[in-house]
Amino acid sequence: MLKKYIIFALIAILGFYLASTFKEIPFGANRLGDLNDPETVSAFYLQKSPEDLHVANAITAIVVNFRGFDTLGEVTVLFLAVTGLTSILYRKEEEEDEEERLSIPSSSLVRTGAKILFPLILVLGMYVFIHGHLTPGGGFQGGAIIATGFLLMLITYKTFFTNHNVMTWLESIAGLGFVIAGLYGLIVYGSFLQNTAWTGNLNDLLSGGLIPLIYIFIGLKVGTELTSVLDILLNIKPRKK
Amino acid sequence: MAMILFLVVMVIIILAAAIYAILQKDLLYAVLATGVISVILSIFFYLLQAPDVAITEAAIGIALTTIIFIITIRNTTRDEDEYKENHVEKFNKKN
Amino acid sequence: MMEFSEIFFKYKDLITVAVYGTAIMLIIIGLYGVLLKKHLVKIAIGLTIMDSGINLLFVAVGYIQNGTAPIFSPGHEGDAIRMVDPVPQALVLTAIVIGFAVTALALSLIIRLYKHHHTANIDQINSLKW
Amino acid sequence: MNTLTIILLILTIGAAFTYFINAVNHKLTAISAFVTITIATGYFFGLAELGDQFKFALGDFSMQWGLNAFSYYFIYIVLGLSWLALLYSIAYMEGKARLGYYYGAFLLTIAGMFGVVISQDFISLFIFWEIMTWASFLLVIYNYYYNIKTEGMKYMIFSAIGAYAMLTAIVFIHHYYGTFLIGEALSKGAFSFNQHIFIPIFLLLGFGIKAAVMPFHVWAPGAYAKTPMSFTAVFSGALSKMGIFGIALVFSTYYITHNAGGFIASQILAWMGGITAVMGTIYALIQTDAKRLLAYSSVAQLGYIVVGLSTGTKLGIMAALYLAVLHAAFKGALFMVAGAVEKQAGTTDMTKISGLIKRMPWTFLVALISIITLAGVPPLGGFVGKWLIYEALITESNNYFLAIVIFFSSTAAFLYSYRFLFGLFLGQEEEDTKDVKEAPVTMLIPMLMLSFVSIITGVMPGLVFNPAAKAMNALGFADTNWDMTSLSNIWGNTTDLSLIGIFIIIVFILGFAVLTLKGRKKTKSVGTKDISSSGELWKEGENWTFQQDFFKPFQRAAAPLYKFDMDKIWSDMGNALEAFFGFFRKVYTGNGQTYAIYVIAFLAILLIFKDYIFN
Amino acid sequence: MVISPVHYIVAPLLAAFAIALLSKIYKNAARIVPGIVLFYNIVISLVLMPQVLEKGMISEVIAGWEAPWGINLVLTPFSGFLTTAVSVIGFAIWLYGYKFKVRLQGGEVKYYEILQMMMIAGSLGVIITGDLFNMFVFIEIVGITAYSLTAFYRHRDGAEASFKYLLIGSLASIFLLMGILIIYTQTGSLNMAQIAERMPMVPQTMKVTALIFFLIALGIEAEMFPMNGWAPDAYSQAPSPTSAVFAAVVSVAGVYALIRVTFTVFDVEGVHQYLIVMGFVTMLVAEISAVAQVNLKRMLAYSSLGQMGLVLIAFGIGSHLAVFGAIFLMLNHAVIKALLFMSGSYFIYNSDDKRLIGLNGIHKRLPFVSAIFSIAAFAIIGFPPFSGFWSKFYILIAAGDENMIFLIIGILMVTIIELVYYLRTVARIYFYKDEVEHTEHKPSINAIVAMSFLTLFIIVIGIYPNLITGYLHQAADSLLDKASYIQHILK
Repeated sequence: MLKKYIIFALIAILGFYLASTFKEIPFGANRLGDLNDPETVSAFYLQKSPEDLHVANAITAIVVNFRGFDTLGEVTVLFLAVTGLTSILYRKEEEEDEEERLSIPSSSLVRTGAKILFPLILVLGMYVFIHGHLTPGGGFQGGAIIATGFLLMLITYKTFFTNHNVMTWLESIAGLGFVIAGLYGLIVYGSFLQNTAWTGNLNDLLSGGLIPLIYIFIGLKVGTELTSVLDILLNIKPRKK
Repeated sequence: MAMILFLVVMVIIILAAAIYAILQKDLLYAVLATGVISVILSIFFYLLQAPDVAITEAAIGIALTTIIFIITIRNTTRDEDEYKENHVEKFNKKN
Repeated sequence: MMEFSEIFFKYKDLITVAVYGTAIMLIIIGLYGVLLKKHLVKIAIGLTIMDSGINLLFVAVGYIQNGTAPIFSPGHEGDAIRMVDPVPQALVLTAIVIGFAVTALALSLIIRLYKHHHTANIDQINSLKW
Repeated sequence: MNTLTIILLILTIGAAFTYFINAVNHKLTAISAFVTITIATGYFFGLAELGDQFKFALGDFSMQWGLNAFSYYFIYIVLGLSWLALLYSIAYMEGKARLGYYYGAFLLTIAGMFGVVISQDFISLFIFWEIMTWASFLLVIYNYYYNIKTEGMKYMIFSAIGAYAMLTAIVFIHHYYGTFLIGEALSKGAFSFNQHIFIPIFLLLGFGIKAAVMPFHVWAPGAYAKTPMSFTAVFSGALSKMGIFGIALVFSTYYITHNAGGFIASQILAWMGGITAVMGTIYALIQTDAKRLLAYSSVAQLGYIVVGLSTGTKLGIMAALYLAVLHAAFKGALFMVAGAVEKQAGTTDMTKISGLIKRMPWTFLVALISIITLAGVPPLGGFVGKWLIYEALITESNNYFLAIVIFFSSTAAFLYSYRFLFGLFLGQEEEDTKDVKEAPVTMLIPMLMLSFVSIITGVMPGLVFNPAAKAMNALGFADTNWDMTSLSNIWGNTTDLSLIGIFIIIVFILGFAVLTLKGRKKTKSVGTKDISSSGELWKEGENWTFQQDFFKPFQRAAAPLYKFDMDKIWSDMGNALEAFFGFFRKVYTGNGQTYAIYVIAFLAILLIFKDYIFN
Repeated sequence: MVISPVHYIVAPLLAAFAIALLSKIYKNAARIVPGIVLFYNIVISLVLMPQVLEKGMISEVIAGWEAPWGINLVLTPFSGFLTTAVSVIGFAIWLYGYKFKVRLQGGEVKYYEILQMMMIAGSLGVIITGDLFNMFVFIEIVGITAYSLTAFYRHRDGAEASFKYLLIGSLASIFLLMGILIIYTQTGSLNMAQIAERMPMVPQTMKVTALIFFLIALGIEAEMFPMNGWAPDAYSQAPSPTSAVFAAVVSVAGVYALIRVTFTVFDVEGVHQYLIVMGFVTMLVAEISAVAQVNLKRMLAYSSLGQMGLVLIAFGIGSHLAVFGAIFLMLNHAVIKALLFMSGSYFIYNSDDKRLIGLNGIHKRLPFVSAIFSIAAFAIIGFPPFSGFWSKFYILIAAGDENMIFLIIGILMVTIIELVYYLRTVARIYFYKDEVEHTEHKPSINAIVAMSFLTLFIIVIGIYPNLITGYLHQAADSLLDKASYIQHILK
């Protein structure tokens, strides 16, 4: 049991140094500096987001435009995770036998509820990522919400299957759309993901140039990917009792 | 004042949930505890003026992470100490 | 949420300890799970808890006292001065999604390991050694 | 285009061509190899003259190849001996497998040796040294594929240790003296023992391992004995001389300036050489396999040479250089003899075969001459070398005790050389060696040429003294007095060899004539079985040859010396290391959690000591 | 459209998203498209490298926001050199693996190709990005693909190796985030150049703590000693082309990230000594463990850990010549180790047995591959006249100029250990009787082309290194010249 105490000691040391480090970083202090000639990136973003981009939600501006490259990478990570999952849990056809996703069938109440809720959830997700540049939320959130909607259906109905074909098409088109929107910026304005067609003014639905479009792509992609993650995992043959 | 109490209660709940999630032998409850962590965490995010993060955490942390954990448990084993008798079986099988 | 910012003055230290402490405690507890728990799912749980701790830390660092969410509501275009730091939040968005991807991958690996070794105890899964 | 580069190109391209031609026709392989070496040798002795230089830049370093008298002297050995050995191996290797591999590696080794000798900067020296090493490694493992674990690995590891010691020294020469050119480093005193003594020490380690000096001689006997004899001739004759070459190079600083550190170093080296000579001799005594016997004996002979070098006096170096050539001659001849016996009689185990004198008279003649040379009996060349060494030890660097040691070992050399001669050629003829034929002529010619060298040097050592003196001048010696046919010492009185030689030759001729002319009718030649002992006639089926336990009494007398077995010490060291490694790699326990703990522990350690590590 | 560094990332992404659709139309699209993309990467390098060498540096901004504000991609001579090498080797590996039958056993070719291509693309991203968080994202891309590929075969212990890798990798990403967070709070920026510019203002304790987190996280990627337990398992269990990518591309990216952060971003004393010590420990432990391996790919994995240790030592020495040698060694190791994995995997593939016994006397069946393997082994030991010799020689000279005699002796002793086990392996190939029964798989033509190309490179560079020393000198200069990096990016 010596090992246990050693590990306790290690963790304690780590915690102590973390605490002593973050003691030096005052909580709630204003590190933005002067907003008018920005020193820090966040000040710059807060200044530019409404003025140049006409995007109300600064985070959307950052996620989609200022640091859009990160988001592209992140969407790729998700996409690759799906690919990896498929390749890890891939099953040859001969192993395939009838899907029994649930041991107990869910009650009719749940099923009807799910039937009603599903479209609503989808609509909510759509709303969230369409208004991503105005209100809190956006692509990831909307995508996740959509995924939860599918999750509901998947766990409620034995017989509900997502159409892999459609998923693949949606996913690929969304991803391609994102990249092509970026390439559009590269070709027209000479910098990847750049767009200066700042249509509309702040807080309009049609504001922020390509940003809503890109965010919709992101939403679609994240939604489909999360859904397919769930789909893959849920369709594993459960362990023999 | 109620605010501060609320905060303290949240802190207590989240830490308790974390410890429970680690120590609980029944993995299903442990996973549900992680769900509780995510709930409190999203409230934290909301309080810290990060609504986007809060929504994301709510959607991904609460719903999706929990469900994939549950799927995993269903495909592996629910009892953390399961390997013990499994070990015994293997031992018996050997000799 | 205004009251939160109001009481902020009185209980600043308490809140600091509460938020930072929670984050660091989450990291530590998760680390404990990763280092000492034998069950693979427990280890994965520990990783997710550590992730949550880091995310909380990010957001907490980005917080500015009595600041508002970095969203320009109609009519208040000029009030960027009162907004919290948006960058950590953007980073956390990315971090959360990546963390989810990694967790999903880890869990699928666990499932396969269980099918392969018929156990989820990390001590018994060491056929590759030395 | 420069002659040296052309010769290197000839050798390398010839090697490649030989390797690939083997796929076409086995006969052509030997021919093309021989043609290659002939062209190279002819080209060299025809066109290359002293002072040729070739400069170029590789990487960020300027390279320089050149030819001075010193390197010229060694090229005599390398090219001459290689030419003879390749001529010899045409017949010797006939019908063996993997001829392309053999000849290709052989030519590459020659190229490596040539490069080592002509390179005038350390980088090309090291590169050629390595090429030479692994090419010869290929030949060491040629015969005994499955012994690579023992002999080949031993050879490679020791060579690597030596080469890397050299490399370290080279790096530090560059650090302290800012040059890679040998001559420049020499002039800046890079090899002097008073400053940065580890540079010459490491260089000596590197060269000494190649020269099989005592504690590092372990690789030599096995490697010599396992290699095809046709290459062993070159291996012990020329390749190990590269070590001598290097030692001479390093010590030349000390020759010019007899400094204190150098004195100690030379004493140590001299004693190592002496011990090498003694131990090599003593081990040679108890060998039952002629090849191993020769291998140990050549270890001993190299010991002499090292002793001669390390005296650091003119006479000593002259003796060393002289012995270098002579050793190449007689040891090459002896290895070729062993090869011939092996090819004809199938084995070289002295307890199995005997009495080959009738079957292989010419081979016996060569063996006899070479043995006499080895034992250092007048009138043949060996005597001159021994004489010079004694003189250098006694008169110039009053090192009497070492002289006694050398004397002891050279007397012991009689024993094993006699055993070699007796074991193989004299004594009672075995049944199964009845139908042994004389070696083919292409094998005899090189042997006879080599034994001719030993004879002529006995009479006219000046033939060797002349280039040796030039070489010593190139090393920076003012004047070395030598004479074509006489040995001179510091008292000035000279012992004329030509008279002795002529006299003894006359005696030989007379005796031979007398025996042959008047002894015709009286003497009748009897078969080796036609003998009697204490009135008992030899009966069919008895074996009166005493090949087993040849030197039993001596062996019993010198038993404590045999207990000290360097070979075992090294192998134990290796095993201990392996065991330690096997234990140590257990840090990689297959448990992922343990790896995570390592990470966190390392993080914690860094955090604790951060002020000490990163300040 | 004018070619710019962002193409390194965009082209693979487009391909990755498109493959899913294309493979519905044309079956072999999944195999061919990555090749086209990787070849396009070579084209990009060939177009950009001259500009880089001429201007000294190319930096491109994303979304039109100038350097400190937006994300920017930087192509210094150093990173440009590495991207070129990575592109070429990546293409060679794709060519090698084009017909690799083993890959058809598990999963689908589509997934394999996408993951492999994205692993290379992610490594390129790590190398060219100028932004810390962006680097984190790319490291995650590499990580995810690596986990998936390690577990790609179902009939091996891939899942186990992959889980270990994932466990350590997640810790790495958490610590990386921690370091980024601390740095962000102190400098209010994520751009490397600006952070480097503001680093002097950062208080010492903060600086050092952040540096330690970076060292742990990136040390895991760069396979430093206490953190590299995952590496041998992952290398040995992954499909063979993937092992080659690990050794040739991923480790290069990891070392690059470590070096870029410690050299350019931070200005902390003592990190050089740290690199030397840890590099030596890494090298020693790795080679010691490699001696007694029974599994070929595992042995190669340990050996490449050792080489990485040597690279870290050389970077730690820090003089111009040492950095030169280090970059040279990175290049050599990438090429040679890729070659060793390529040829070694054919041995394994032929002998139904991943252990070394399967190699006994295999040269009779695979003469060409055996010759390649032996040449590569000699090259990686550092025998002249192969390219491995020069890099080692430069590093030793640099160490000598710093007067570190014991370091030199240590390195050479470790080299002798290396020599022992590589020689044993070559001896097995050529000089042992083969006992194990085997299945006949002749190397396919594309594999032969790829391998002989890399072998040619080794030999040519070994005989005439001047072909690349010029670039290497510029690369070393550009890495050591921190001021011009900052000044060029921040204008």
